[in-house]
Amino acid sequence: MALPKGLDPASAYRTMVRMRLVEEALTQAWADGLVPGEYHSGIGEEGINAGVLAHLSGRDSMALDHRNTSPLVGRGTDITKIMLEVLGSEAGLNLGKAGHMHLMDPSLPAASDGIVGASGPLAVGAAVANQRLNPGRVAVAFHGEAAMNQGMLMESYNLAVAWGLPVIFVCKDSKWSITTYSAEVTGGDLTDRAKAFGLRVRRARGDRVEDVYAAAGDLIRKARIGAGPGFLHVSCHRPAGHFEGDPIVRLLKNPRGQAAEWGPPIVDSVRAQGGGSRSDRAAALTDLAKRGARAARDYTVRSRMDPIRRGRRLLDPASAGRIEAMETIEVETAITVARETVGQRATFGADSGGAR
Amino acid sequence: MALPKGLDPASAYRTMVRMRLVEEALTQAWADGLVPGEYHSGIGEEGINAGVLAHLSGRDSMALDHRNTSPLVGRGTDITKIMLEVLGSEAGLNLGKAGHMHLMDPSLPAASDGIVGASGPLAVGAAVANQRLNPGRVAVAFHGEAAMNQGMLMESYNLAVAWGLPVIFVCKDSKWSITTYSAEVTGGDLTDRAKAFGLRVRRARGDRVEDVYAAAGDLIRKARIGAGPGFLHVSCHRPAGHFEGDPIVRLLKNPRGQAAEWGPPIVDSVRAQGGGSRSDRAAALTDLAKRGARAARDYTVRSRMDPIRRGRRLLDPASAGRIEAMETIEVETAITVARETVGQRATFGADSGGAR
Amino acid sequence: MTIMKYGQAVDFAVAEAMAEDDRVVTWGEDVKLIHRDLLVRFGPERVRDTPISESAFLYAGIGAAMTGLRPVVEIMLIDFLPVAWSGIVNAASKFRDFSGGRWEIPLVVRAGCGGWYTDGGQHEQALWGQLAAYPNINVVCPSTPADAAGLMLTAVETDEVVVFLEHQLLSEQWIDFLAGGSRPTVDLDHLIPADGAQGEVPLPLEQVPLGRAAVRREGSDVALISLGVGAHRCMEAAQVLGGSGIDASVLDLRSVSPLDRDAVVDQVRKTRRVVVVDEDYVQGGLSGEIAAVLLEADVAAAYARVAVEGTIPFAPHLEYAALPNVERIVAAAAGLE
Amino acid sequence: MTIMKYGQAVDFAVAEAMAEDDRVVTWGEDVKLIHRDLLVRFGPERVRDTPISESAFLYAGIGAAMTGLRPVVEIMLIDFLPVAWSGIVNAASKFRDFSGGRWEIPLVVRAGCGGWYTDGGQHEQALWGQLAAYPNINVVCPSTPADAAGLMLTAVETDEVVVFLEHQLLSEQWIDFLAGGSRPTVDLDHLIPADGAQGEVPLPLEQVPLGRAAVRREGSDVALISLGVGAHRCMEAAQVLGGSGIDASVLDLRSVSPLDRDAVVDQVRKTRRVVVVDEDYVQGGLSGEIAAVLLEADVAAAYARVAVEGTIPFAPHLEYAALPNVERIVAAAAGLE
Ligand SMILES: Cc1ncc(C[n+]2csc(CCOP(=O)(O)OP(=O)(O)O)c2C)c(N)n1
Ligand SMILES: Cc1ncc(C[n+]2csc(CCOP(=O)(O)OP(=O)(O)O)c2C)c(N)n1
Ligand SMILES: [Mg+2]
Ligand SMILES: [Mg+2]
Repeated sequence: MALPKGLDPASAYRTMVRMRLVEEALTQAWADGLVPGEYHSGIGEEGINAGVLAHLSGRDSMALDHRNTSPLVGRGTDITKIMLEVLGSEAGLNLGKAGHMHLMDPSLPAASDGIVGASGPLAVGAAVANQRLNPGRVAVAFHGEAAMNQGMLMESYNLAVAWGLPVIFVCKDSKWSITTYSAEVTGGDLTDRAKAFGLRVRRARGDRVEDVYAAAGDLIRKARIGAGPGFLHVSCHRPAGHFEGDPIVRLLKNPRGQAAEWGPPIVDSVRAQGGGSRSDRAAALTDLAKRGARAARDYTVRSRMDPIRRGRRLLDPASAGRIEAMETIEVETAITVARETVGQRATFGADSGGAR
Repeated sequence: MALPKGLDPASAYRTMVRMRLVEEALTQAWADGLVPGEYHSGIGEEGINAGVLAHLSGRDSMALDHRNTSPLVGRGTDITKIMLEVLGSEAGLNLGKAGHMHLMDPSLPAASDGIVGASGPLAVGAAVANQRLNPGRVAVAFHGEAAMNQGMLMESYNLAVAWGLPVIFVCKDSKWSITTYSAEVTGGDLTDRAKAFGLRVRRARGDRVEDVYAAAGDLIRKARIGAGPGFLHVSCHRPAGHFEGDPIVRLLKNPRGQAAEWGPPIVDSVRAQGGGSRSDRAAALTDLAKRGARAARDYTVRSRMDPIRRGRRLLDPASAGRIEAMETIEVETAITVARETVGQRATFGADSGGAR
Repeated sequence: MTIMKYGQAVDFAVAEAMAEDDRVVTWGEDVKLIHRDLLVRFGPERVRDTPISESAFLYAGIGAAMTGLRPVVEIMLIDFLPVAWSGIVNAASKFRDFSGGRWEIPLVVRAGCGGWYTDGGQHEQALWGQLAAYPNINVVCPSTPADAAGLMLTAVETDEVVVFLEHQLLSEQWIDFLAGGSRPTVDLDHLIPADGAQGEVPLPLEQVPLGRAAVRREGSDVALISLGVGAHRCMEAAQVLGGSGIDASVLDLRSVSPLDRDAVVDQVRKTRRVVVVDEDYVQGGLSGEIAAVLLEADVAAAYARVAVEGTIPFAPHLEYAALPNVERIVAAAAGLE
Repeated sequence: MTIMKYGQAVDFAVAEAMAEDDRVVTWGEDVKLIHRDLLVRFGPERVRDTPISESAFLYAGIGAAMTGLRPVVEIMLIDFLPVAWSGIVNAASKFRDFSGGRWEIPLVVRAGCGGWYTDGGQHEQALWGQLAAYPNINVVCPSTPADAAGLMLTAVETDEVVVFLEHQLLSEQWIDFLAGGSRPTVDLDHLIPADGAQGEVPLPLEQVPLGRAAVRREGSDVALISLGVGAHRCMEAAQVLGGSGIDASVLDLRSVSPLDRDAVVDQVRKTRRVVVVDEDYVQGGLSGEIAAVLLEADVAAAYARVAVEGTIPFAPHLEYAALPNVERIVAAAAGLE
């Protein structure tokens, strides 16, 4: 595929690299016990985020889900402040009130909501405001494929069409919803579903930033001129699982260790008196095995489907290297500051830093 | 169209007549001040209800919306008890606790929910129970076209498909949602929407009970044998408006009277200083006028599209007359008892009977 | 001063706010027809009908409020808000805090509430007690046209989230719509508090501050504390109690959140007897909170509450008995030592 | 007797109930993996994963319960229940009454709740105070494995609706899942009450009745009333208070609704001082209700409450300060005259 008009591959690549490096810095901090609670990284979604973000400017709105770090990084939110927030510091982007699931940047504007599906109607609201106050501005909602079973998101598709709003819904299809294989709990095809609401629909491959860029551009341009909302379906892969410490990833990485933990109670339960028939139990085991096999297939395609590896090919190696070096320095600096600010901590609670 | 196999036109006609007569008795009681609160009649939906109900038997489940009287009448719930309940008597079907929006008949079983869209997931739940405990039984959800914008209903379509449930969603498309013309707030086509969830879809004309019967039969048979859920879209007309006392119906029936009430404040507001531009105001007036014209068109097709008038043609006039006479006697008796039980009342509140 | 009906007063305040500020818009189910006077003055871009999608259009109100508009989102009846409860609990209540205080949400959620006109247990709830639990959610329910207009004006002009509850028994629009008040065969006058349904409204409109209660009657023996229709029921009960030599004060809270703690404490400090009259459920809401306010202020008082103890039944006489009626209030007040 | 972890005890009770009664089924997001031990014993028809459609699958639980099943519907975290709140408020709470008492709804709604492990303001709420408002909704939150198993057994076996809240800090499953407790670099032991996370469970299981509180410590100077993790914080606070010569009793409510009014009154009648320790929001919930119970019973008492006063912040030290921690409890108790 020829590069789509308007795409600056160096800039897209820089955005993706920056996202990846920030995510890696944060997942490492998580592993080191410096990030409290959950952390849902956007690793694997950089192609989607960068491809869409390349079309946004000024005060276009973003409504984000639980994987919100990368889109903010891509739009230019101060990465040190993001890191401080995610590490639980009062010096963070949101004074330590938000944490990684709720990063808010009113200056973009961008809002994150940890309630699955909420990004849709929030973006719709932003689009109503833009339509009235700032024609030409768009609102973009990012959400996963599993979020499409959440009623309020479907409602928001309908509302966007009924009101002809400048909003674009970006569905990042990771095929998984935490530990559930989405196709098992989803009826029909998701793009058909979006189409049936009257949305303009495009598809793209998330490992190809240029593909996302082209498809998103089409939808965003139309939305800007008042031609109504769009829906972009993009495949993606999430090698790190749902969140850091994902039990399925643990299983894949350390089958023996995890089996030692999960195995005995499973064996006891399969054998327990009372309960399902032999075939019920067999069906259950098949279910689990199938899930494991699917995870093994889907979670391990990182390198082949990595949007960054693929994106690198769009420019010459020397420029790519320069970009990587520069971004590495910036991100390293930021995470160093953040780590120093919160200090060492092995425990959370009252005395665990962050005030600094 | 030849009569579909299995349809007993006399029985279908009897069901429709009974529904209509009960609804007429209740709307008259409402006008007489004997029915407290709102009353949403099912007048105009008899073809849908009878066509679907003809396939139900035993303990098939029904989940109903705010137009629940007719389906209960059609399934054989004691009509005196229904009337007593709707008139607010402790001798009613639900001891006076429910009222017309929440009629409950556990013996069918049938549950009504006044929350728009709730009938869908309730039926899905009943279907899960039937699937496990009583294979072969189905659950039917009745809902309006406007309910299809309620998230939980859309969620329930998906759930029904994902779990392959014996449930049928019957969409009674009246084109209206209270005073709102549904197409104005709805994106896409509703059958496309249902299809996109993976539902098996059929369409029928609600003024032709035989058409509904055929389409519903197909879906219900498949659901019974475990071949998954269905969606039936049926057009219908509601000559009485959304509920008794519907302001649009009042406007249509008595344009002068209503204009005298609504006119002056509207004129004042159109002229008021501050607010929209001249074209905003003109657009608003056009909006209202369009709505009025649409209502005039849709609300006055009663006789032409009346399922009962049409249904009568399916049998010979003598049998039809006999059915009408018998049902009239039964319904008259029931409403007389109900009226006598609650007594006269011009006011609601503490002393307004019902205890009798 | 001019005489207005209760619902008219609310719309009048919305119209004033809309005329004043282009960013004020309103949407909800059937608003174009129900608020046709707003529609024809402000046009269909600012007065919008929605699909029956409470979750989406409430959340959209939040999004719009965060992007420069000042939406008045109408949820028809408060009973339908639970469909969209997450918008209140998880978004409207939280986003200002999540943003570290940087993001205001100037949103009004407007809804009918309350009973007495016999619409059944899913259309007559109050739910204000639970709504008041969520941080940054103001909850008000006016009992007169003047308060209705004044509180709505405040609600639209504040940068915070306000749930504005119109009592359905007081609102001529809702009574016509839901109780079929249009029927000549039905007369609800004995149920509808005349002073609440119609009354004087100051012109130009005056804001009524959030969290400020109004003393409707001074009395020394017992304090009756309520809001909405309950405030009128208390006035009537006070009259009756007066007949038996019990001098009751009546405090109309107007806001459930913020709660006017000082006013509560002041009244009860005087009377040392209090009856909380609440159209919401007895547990989990306002009436308990009043008890806590008193104990926290260390005011010893004989306390009783008259509230809703279960599903509101449909049959008129059962409904009447279940709601905080005058007879129940009088009995509760008279029963306090 | 056997030693169990808290989450394990809940699943054990569910398994017992499922083995006993074919009509008990469970569904929710990711339950197949999270409750894999149930899956492999009872099969994929009785242990189902759902789409992220809380409204539909909760309402479906109601429909199923009305059609012969006894579902345990898991809403993952209680913070997500607001998405489906209408199912509770308008259906589960109402249908038995609407049916004139003819229709029972044997439904358990199971959800994690509560904080301390730093997951932010949308994943750590309690919300039990507001849930308790709705008629016919029982709400429980156990503080030990024995209560967890006993209350779950009761919940599944009763014909009523029970919201069963598992405190996320006590549940090894949720701590692993949500706090990343799997990390060797993180140690939450100082936050997790050991007696709550693990303990003895009687075998065969014994039902714990709904609405029955447990006195965890007898004391004569002040009553500390709480539930869930709060009960443990109170035990610790009682220890500290003991050091300064204040003898505290600790009452673990276990149920928010029905509330064990007698137990509350008994304790406070003795101590005449009470601190309500509540992980829910300060207004609109449990703590106010306790005040009302006392006033209704005419028990004069010095009262204070330690609850959540706003959005729970994310940063660990801010979160800790916002939750009802031992320091706050001790200060409140010591501050009572
Ligand atoms: C209403 C609600 N239900 C459940 C959750 C828990 N939850 C968080 S993320 C998630 C899965 C989302 O899947 P998807 O939308 O595909 O996004 P992905 O994680 O794959 O990026 C779930 C169930 C939630 N946060 N909100
Ligand atoms: C959640 C919710 N929102 C709004 C309402 C008010 N309401 C009752 S019926 C109705 C319109 C329903 O339209 P439709 O589904 O087409 O059914 P119809 O009345 O035309 O039969 C509305 C908005 C409600 N009962 N529940
Ligand atoms: Mg996904
Ligand atoms: Mg309709």
